[in-house]
Amino acid sequence: MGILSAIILLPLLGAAIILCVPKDKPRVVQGIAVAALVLDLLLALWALASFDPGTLQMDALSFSFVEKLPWIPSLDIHYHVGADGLSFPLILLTALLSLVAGVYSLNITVRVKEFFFWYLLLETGLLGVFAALDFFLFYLFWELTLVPMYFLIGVWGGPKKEFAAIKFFLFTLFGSVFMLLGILALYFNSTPHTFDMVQLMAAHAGFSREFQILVFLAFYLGLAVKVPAFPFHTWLPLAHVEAPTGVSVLLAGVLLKMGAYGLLRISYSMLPAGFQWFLPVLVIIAFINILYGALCAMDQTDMKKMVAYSSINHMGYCMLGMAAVSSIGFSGAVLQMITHGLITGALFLLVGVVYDRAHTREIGAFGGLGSVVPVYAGIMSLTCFASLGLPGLAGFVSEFLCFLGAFPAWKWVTILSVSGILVTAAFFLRMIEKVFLGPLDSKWEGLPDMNARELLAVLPLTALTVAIGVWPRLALDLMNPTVTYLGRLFPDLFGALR
Amino acid sequence: MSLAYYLLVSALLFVIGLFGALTRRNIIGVLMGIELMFNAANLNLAAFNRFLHPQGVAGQAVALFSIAVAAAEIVVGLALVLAIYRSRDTVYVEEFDLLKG
Amino acid sequence: MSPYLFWPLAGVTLLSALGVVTLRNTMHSALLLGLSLAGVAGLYLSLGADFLFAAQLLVYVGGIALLILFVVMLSGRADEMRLRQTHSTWLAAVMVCGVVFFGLWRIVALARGVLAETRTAPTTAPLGVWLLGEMAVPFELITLVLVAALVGAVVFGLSPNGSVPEK
Amino acid sequence: MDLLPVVHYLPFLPLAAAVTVLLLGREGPESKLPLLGVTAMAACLVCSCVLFYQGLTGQLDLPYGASVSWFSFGDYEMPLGVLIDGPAVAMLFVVSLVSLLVHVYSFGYMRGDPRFKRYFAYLSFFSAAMLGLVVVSNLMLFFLCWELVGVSSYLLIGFWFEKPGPAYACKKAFLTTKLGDLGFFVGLLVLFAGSGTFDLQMLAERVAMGPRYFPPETAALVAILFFAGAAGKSAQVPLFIWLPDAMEGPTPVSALIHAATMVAAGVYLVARTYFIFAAAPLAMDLVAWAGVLTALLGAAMALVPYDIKRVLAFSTISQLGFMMLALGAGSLYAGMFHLTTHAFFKALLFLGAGCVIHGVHSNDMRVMGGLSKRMPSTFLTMAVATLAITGFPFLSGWFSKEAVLHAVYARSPWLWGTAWFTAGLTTFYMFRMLQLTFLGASRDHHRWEHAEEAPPVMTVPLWILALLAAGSGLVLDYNGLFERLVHFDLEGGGPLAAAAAPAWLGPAALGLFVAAAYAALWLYRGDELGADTALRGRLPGLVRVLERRCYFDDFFLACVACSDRLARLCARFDDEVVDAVFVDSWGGLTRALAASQRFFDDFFVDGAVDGTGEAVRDLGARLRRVMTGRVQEYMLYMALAVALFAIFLQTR
Amino acid sequence: MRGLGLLSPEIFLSACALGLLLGDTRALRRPLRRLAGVLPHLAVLACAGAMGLVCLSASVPEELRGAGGLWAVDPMAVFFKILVLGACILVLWLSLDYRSKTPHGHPGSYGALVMLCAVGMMLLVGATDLLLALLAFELVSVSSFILAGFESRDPKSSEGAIKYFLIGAFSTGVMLYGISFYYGATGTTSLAAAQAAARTHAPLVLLAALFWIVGLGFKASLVPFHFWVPDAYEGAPTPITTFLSIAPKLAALAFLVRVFGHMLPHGVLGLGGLFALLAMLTMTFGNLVAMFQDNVKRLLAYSSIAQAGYILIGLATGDALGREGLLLYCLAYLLMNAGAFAVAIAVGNEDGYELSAYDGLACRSLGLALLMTLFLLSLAGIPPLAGFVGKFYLFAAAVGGGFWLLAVVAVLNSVVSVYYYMRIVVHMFFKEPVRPQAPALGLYLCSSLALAAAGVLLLGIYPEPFVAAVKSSAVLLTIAP
Repeated sequence: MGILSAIILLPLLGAAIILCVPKDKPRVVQGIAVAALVLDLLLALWALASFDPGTLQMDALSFSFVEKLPWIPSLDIHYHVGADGLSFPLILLTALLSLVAGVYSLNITVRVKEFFFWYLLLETGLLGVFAALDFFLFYLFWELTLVPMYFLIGVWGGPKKEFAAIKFFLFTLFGSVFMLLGILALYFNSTPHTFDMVQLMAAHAGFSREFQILVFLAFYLGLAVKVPAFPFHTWLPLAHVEAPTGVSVLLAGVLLKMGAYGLLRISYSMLPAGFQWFLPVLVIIAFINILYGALCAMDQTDMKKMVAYSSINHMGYCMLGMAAVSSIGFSGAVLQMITHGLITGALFLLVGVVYDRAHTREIGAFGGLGSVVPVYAGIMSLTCFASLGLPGLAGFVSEFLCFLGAFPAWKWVTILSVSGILVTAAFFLRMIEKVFLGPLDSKWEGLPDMNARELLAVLPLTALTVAIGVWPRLALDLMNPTVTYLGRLFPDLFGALR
Repeated sequence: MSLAYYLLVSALLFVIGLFGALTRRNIIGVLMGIELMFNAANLNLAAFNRFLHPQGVAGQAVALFSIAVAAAEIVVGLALVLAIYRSRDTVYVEEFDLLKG
Repeated sequence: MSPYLFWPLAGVTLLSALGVVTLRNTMHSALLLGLSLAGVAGLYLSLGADFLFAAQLLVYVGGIALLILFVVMLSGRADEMRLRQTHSTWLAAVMVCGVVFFGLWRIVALARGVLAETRTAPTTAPLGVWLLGEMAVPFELITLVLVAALVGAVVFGLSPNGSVPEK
Repeated sequence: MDLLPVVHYLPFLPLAAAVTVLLLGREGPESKLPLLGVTAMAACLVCSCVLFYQGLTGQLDLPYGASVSWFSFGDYEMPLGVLIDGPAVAMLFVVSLVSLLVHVYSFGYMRGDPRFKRYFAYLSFFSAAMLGLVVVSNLMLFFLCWELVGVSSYLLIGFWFEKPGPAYACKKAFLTTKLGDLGFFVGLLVLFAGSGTFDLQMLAERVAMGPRYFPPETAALVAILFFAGAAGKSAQVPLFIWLPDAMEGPTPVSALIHAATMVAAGVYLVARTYFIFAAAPLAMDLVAWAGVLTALLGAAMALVPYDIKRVLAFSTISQLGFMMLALGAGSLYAGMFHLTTHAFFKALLFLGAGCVIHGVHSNDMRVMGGLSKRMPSTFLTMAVATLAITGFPFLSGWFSKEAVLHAVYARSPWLWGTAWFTAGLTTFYMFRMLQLTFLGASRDHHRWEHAEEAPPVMTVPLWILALLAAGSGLVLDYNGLFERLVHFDLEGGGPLAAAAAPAWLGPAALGLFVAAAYAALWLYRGDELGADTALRGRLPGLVRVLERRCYFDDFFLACVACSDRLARLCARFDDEVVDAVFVDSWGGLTRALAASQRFFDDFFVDGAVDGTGEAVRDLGARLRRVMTGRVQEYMLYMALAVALFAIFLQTR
Repeated sequence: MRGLGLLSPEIFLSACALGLLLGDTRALRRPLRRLAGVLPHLAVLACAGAMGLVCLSASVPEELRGAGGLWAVDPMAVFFKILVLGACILVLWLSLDYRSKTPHGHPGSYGALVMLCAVGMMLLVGATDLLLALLAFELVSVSSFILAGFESRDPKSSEGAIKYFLIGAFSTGVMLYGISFYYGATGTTSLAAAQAAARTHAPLVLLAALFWIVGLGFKASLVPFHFWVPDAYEGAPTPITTFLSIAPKLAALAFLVRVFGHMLPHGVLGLGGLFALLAMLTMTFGNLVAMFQDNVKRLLAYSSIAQAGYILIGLATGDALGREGLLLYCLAYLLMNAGAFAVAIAVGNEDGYELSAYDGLACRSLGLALLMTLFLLSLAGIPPLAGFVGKFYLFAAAVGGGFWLLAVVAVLNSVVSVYYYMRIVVHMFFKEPVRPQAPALGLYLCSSLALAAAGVLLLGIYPEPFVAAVKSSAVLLTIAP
């Protein structure tokens, strides 16, 4: 078994073991879960050591850690996994976020066994989506993420958890079934019929423009819901708010990336004509996401909801970068996926920290916390600044690259989108002001600062945020060859934009 | 007499049976309507056998089978009616209202 | 196959069938059912299906119609004899039936002018050969159906404690 | 000794100090860790002093550039490097000097504050960012440092965040400058799209290659957008609104950030990208007019407040306007020269004001008066600074202001006229401040008696600065040293274009100075504010306009309210429309199903009943039927299907 | 009597059924009292034996047709016979652990009826003659009417049975009428003549075909012939509900495939569109109504209607891929539906069948709740479970055949279905339990649950052997007239 398979299947193994542990031994369950998560991250880091991002001069996508085994030969379905510069950073991100969110989730006290069972199952699904190179496998993992997420929201969520869970489930399933149709359409229109994503990437020449448009739309429905692109975003605020903290982290940090990843991996690479046809709309949607998401966030009084809407805004940057259809834009988009995962993940953790203590997330309920919980305030402010795109922190580089890539292609939309930065800054600063600054409300005087578990969960993310911001090479070098290759594809379709 | 007349009678019988099955409030009434439908089919079979395929007896054989089937069904049906009548004291279809939705 | 035989039989069959489905008194319906079935038997005869005629009389008229009569008497309540027996959806049913007939008319129209070309012959012997030869398996199968029906009658007929009900 | 390669590491010294100070040791007023920051700054100062000296004396081989690859995207390698030219050397000196002095001064000023250590960490962090801003070689890095100084400004303004004032002011400062930064940001995008590089030297080469390689429209656009950023940072009209509020921060911070260094970053940005501005006359005009308007409005607004720091803040706005004006008028030298001298005397003024506030425990000049006796050191140094800023001959301000006015006159007499008038206003409000604070009689005897001279750790920096404020002009102007270091050859103009100005410019300025100084001293003489009150009573409209800061604040607040309303609208739209489309369509589906079921019942089934007229008799049955399992209705539907099939047959 | 030996499983099973009936007779009851407990096991054994015989007959190589062309023992028939017998075994097994409020006390008759029903279905799936099909159909109907009303003391049971019976008799009448027209067109009841007759006597054959669809649609619970389903399912003893929801439906679908997928392919009568329409109607109606159900048996009943709609896709496309998909989905459906009902029995034994009985099941018995979730998710078509593989195959057939509308409606339906499947999950996982004790699980229940779960998972994760089996099973015998 290759290392990639090991990374994917290890959490599954952990889940299976957890299922065998008696219900009344939560400590053991937690131990197994954390061990699985840590091991998984270590495996991913080990893989990083031998990961070959490829060279800039390549003429085809080069995948590392490829494994291809026959699975359902009757349908030409293979167990085919591999990682390239697009997917490998996301795999790393998933492993990391899973670990920190898992560590954070150690504070879950009810039904611990179930929690970690679903949690590890979810991680397998997330990892699998990014690693899969066969559509059947891809779809399998894609859907596999839904069910655990449904339970994680529904059982351990907030007051409206049931509604949030089913809304999430139905919404995303609604999108993904169309994706299934798209997959099947691709299968039947490729010669020879294949579900192999790598082969399909090379097969686009055989698809007519109309066909590509149609299939693109089918895929777009599935991917846009996940991204989430306006107007398919309405599941997100509810799901994020109701989900328990650790799950919100994965939801925002990784789940949303599935959509963006799919847009690049599938829509762009396999259906360039469809992508080109849709491009003007995509730009508008990106713009709406950016500005509308930010404005909606500005009106929120619930910190978590605000962060949730800010995710919509940030994924808008990501889509804007994609709409550039250039190496720079793609770099920005992919980096934005990573940085958004780190930053928003940290933000959700931090909101969870305060919620665990104060049992409220209303911005108006706080004030002057800066003097009682200085460490928390510091980290929170840092993360907020990262989220609003402060240079020197990770968010800036990706945002900047997105804009930089998009500007030559879409001047006006990009300029208008820049205003989103200001709105983002406005609501984050307002939140900091209302929560941490000003006179201290006496009822919060005894509020304890962050404890070790929380610090352990948050600090890695913060450190990476700073590290990538200062030295973007850390992330960019992994993805650059792939992204550059992608950005140079289809010069006849997108040459005019670049 | 052409085949058409027999078919016409059969069709009318079928439709009348159908009407009965659809409108009778009494289970037994419904059953009787269904019996009429069976008879319409049997009449068809006999007529086809006579007019179109006189060389064999397959049509009549099928009709015979259908009579047997009808008998079997009516036995089960009436037994059920009696059982229900015992427990519910009614044979009116609309009063079977425990199950709905 | 004279019209003099056909028309009265058809008339009796259809009119009594109409009576079956429209009369208020279930008892009358059941009696008319017997008449209607007998009319059908007559029509069989007019088609030269002698064995079928006999079977119809024996099984249907003699068996089924009688059985129904019994059950009507067993389950009937005196005060129900004059209750409206027709369901309130009858107009809808009429419309549906009309449409069905409209569809069947197409078939009837096709058969216009098709006349029998051969004379009738006794059918009992060929039927026997057919049933026990070619159709032996279905013939045996019908016994299973009847067995099942019998089991059903027993299961439903027995009172819950396994004894024959007193009523 | 070639110190140029050392410049790479210069910003990292205070950065390391900042991180160390922030993360190590225990927080408390007695912490010794901040000394680390002072040491780091001292090291920086030594280095930059040497560089400045070498630069002035022409021993340096400028410009000096060196870089390593920072990161790459696509095919572009983003360099991480330094570019040292004349303005950079000057700026380096100013920043490290003022920064060190403020560090030292803060030891006295912030003594006893519970977050003593954190304050110094922020301060060192600011110094690091500011040094970085000065030396970096590419515009993206420049933007990075630009934002970082913004953040440190945010942190330091909001240092006493328990009070609502600073909490609000820091946010306002950040957002207002961010608004300008958007322009800068878009400017960077336009620039990269047009030239494909962020590197200043490569850009300069590209621009020098002529309009075919860098079209003037792009240049104009980039310049205007950059100026928007500069306007935010350097508090130009209309984005100056944050600077007066920024005075909520500790006074040394105001001296360092909001007087001497950060606010000059905008000017520095224009100076650094001057070749782009030079290629776009339109942008130059814009800079000039915005500068002069800022100078005028700033000076006018400085006339009315009683808060000593507010006066200084408006004065800063006004002086920054002068610098911009000089740049817009085409004289890089004059702008940078004024920047340098202004840094000295304005920092001095703020630090002096800090001493006063420290002594009197109030910002309000109405409770001061006659402090010269209680705080002689402070008074003397402040007086020097006042004379310097108002253009007293042979003090530093005189040289730089003369340079500016000469340059402006060469550009347009109208500009010169406004600037000249503004200089008069400057003299007036500065002497008003001096009079109200130090001269005359005490208006609050209790405070006066308790006012103490600040400790040496605070006054020594004052004296150093006073020395510089007094003498730097003379030294730097000597033999055109500074002009040789910092110059930019405009096409058609030249470094010595100002020489063409008529001889009466100097005396005109001097005359105005005397008149304005006399007016101020006379108007505010005595121990009461009678004349002042009377004057305010005479011109209520003007005073109100000035006190409301010409309504710029109100305008922006209205904008904020507008965007809030928009946000509310969006959020409600999201809740009630977008979300509802999905949720309701789900509900609608189920409703439609129920309706179709009902349609059959009502129209098809019940309709039949109603047609018979037997509805009444069957009422009971009907009611029950509604509740039944409806076996015959089931059959009816089946029969309906049969009927449909029959029709289907007819169509064949 | 050529090929009578091919009927050996049916004959064996009938003989066993008749023997089992003796166990209930009053005369034998007393001496055989001790054997009363053994009777259900005997029934299981008989079914297993029959299955063995079926497997043997599968190896008969060349001429696979019965006497005079009445029935065919081709791979598809064998496949469905095995499914049917598997369902019977599972159901008989489940009955052992099923505890009724109104026990019936006729174990022999019960087993015999299930077996007779199985005989009917086995004959139906192989029938190539309408008469045989009608009789087999009738045998299935009569025995399932009785089984549905088997708890005759429970008014619900007999009420469900009478409704089932009335509609069943009605549809038999319609179907018989259709057969009479077919006879008119061909002079025979053998399907071998169908294609030729369809060309010469198109209206007659078409009418006949439509009327058969009514009858078979009733058995397969296609909309609009499905109305009996919820009532009969709710009233019947739960193992019988399981049985009814699987076996007769699959048998009827198999016969539909034989007739309309093989003997009378869509090209002849042009009914492909009709089947697509029926499929869409069936799945849409089943799913939408299922959303409002509060009784698990009813909910699963409507779900089984919807599932029939999915299965019908395979028939609507009319090609080999569709047929394979249909077979595969039938297999998956057997496993997952049986599993879901098994859990329903486990819970229902003590707490009844209302949704509220499932409150907090995850806390009471996590394993049971997870298993139920597994089956429900499989029914909803979530990977990597059996239902997904089946749906994948069917949707692929729809897309490959160009049935775009059908495909879109189908996928939307699978989204809708998630809503009500998840309602059960909501009760199991998100609600507080009424009482802490876990539902008691008998040995047979456990084993059938394990079997179903293993099957669902295996088919979902490694479907290759199943796909291969289905590919080789989707072969029908062509019978020359």
